[in-house]
Amino acid sequence: MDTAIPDQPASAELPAQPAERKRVLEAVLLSAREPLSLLELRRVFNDEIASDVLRVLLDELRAEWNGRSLELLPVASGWRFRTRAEFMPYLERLHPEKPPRYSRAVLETLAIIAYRQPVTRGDIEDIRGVSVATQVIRVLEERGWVDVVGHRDTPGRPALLATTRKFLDDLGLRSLAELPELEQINPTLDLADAQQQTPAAG
Amino acid sequence: MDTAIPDQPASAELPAQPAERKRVLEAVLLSAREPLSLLELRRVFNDEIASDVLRVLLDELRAEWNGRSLELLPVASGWRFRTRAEFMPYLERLHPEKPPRYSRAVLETLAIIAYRQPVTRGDIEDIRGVSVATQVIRVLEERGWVDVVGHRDTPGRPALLATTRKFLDDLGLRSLAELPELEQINPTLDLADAQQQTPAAG
Amino acid sequence: MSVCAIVEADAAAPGDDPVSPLARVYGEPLAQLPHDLYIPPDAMAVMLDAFEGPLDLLLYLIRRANVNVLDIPMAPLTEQYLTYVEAMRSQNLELAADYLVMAAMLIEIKSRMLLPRPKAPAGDEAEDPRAELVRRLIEYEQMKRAAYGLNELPQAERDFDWVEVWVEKALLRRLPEVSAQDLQNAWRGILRQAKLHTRHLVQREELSVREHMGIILRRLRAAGGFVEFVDLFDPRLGAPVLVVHFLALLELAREHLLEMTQVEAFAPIYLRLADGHGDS
Repeated sequence: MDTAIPDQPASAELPAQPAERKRVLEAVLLSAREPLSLLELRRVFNDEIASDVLRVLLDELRAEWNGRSLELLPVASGWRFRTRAEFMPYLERLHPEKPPRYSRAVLETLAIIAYRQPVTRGDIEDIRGVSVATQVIRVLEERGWVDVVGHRDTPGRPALLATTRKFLDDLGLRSLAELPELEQINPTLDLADAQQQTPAAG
Repeated sequence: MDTAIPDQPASAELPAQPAERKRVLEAVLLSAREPLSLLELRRVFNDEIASDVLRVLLDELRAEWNGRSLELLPVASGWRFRTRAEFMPYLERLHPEKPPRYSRAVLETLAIIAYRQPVTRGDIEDIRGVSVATQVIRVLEERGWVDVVGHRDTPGRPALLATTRKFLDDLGLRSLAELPELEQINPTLDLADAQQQTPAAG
Repeated sequence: MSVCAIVEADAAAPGDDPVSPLARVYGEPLAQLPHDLYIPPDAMAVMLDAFEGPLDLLLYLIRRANVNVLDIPMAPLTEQYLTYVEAMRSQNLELAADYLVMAAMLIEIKSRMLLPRPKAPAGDEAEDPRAELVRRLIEYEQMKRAAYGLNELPQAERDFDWVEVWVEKALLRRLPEVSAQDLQNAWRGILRQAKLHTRHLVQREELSVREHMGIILRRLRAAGGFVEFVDLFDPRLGAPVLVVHFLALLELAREHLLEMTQVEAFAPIYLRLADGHGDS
């Protein structure tokens, strides 16, 4: 293990060249545990780079990674690198445990929370027409996608559920506005046919 | 009642070209949380690549990353990417940690060397009234702030310590004369009282 | 239980007689239930799992019948729904109460459809008893499709992994920071111990002298412990510095840290480290 620790790393001065600045951004973004906001990225340069300049650098860096193994993505809480979908099958060989695939109950509950938030469990049950198992909501809470944002001022003070920033991040969205648009259900549409169609892109 | 699971990503066939294989390795290594052994990396390719071929690919990939933001390293338990040392100061800005502090023994020893140089360890002990651990002086020597400038021609030929130019540089001083002036101690004055006085302005 | 009684009564007729139309849908007779209404007993458990609830089952039935959601033929729909529910019940499957509540609602709507509608206030349309059901069906259908759409989006851990490269903290050696002020405070700390003798008092001028003492000692060491007097003085540094430098030299001699030698008057003066050690 050749982890010879070098002497004091070079001081973190603002690199003069855009190319060097991009290397710094790359290093920081690749090793971050969370998406990094523009604010945080500016702090990396001691706030010596303006936001719009930074945005240009990020766009360039993103373009540099085009067609490579990763992609740089702006999500709700900032910028983050992720692996490209085409490499997932290889990655999955290392983690034989199946990635989470959610039941319809979980997905429908998530959709209702996402599109109608904030909602109570009762609201969800009204829309779905069935009672919602506690387990269903717990799955979403444990994933960090849904949390309680308040309580409705009605008897029992039911909890109001909403989606989190992590939900947007994990779905690669910058805001709720980027959710796929709700389909207008055309009552005269033949429902059997409609079912076969790909949902309209948002 | 299809449970709306999207199509599986493209199947994970063995890429024909070395370049494509390296992209797969890159994707897998960049998103791994732990070092990946050759055995695990072979599993990524369904064991369809021999270990020695894989090793060549890894060496090539390592070379490709030369001089970039990360470095690919073989460590005890396998291969992993890590952030290059030169980018650490930038990363550090995102999660600033409290800088460590020198012990009182180190600071007092440094103060005595700075104000009374050149001094022997014995001189320091006389002034502080306690023995000075070797470790204390070594800390200052390793920092490059103090070095031996000669030996006093007395029994035991003790080393004479003085501060260095780096000490002045690191403290932002042009010369020792810029050190804060010490209180003028009236010998007849009680030292404890002297302590209360405001230091004379430099 | 009364709900179940109605269910049985109503469920008896349909399906047995494929000839008599069950209903007329947009004028067309609906002669028989869709074939897939027949549920093999083994499949019942699967069926129950397959539907997410009564609304889901109703949507399925409406889709099968290719009818307009806004103009649901309540009678056949209710018949079909009840047939399902009864089939589930007869398999001793634990039927969620939600299904029975819906059954009651359908029957209520169906019966209200048979009654003359109450006069609506002038200008208003009389409310269709099916309106609430239709609203719920459409909203549920919309959310069902939204769920499908959400599931299509690339999802962390399923369709991609976040990248998080290892950061070796040890690569960054953090060193304590010290300011001149810290040194002054440290010195005060020493004073506080009252260990300091008055002879240790240091003044500003002395400090410069002490700095030059170190400079001279380093010079001598670098030169092998031996240097000519004049080489130590660089006139370009100016008189004040030269004076301090000279004072440092005298102080070093006084403290026996170096020796000055001169063979005869006006001969070169040589300086030698008292310890005789140079670097070379």
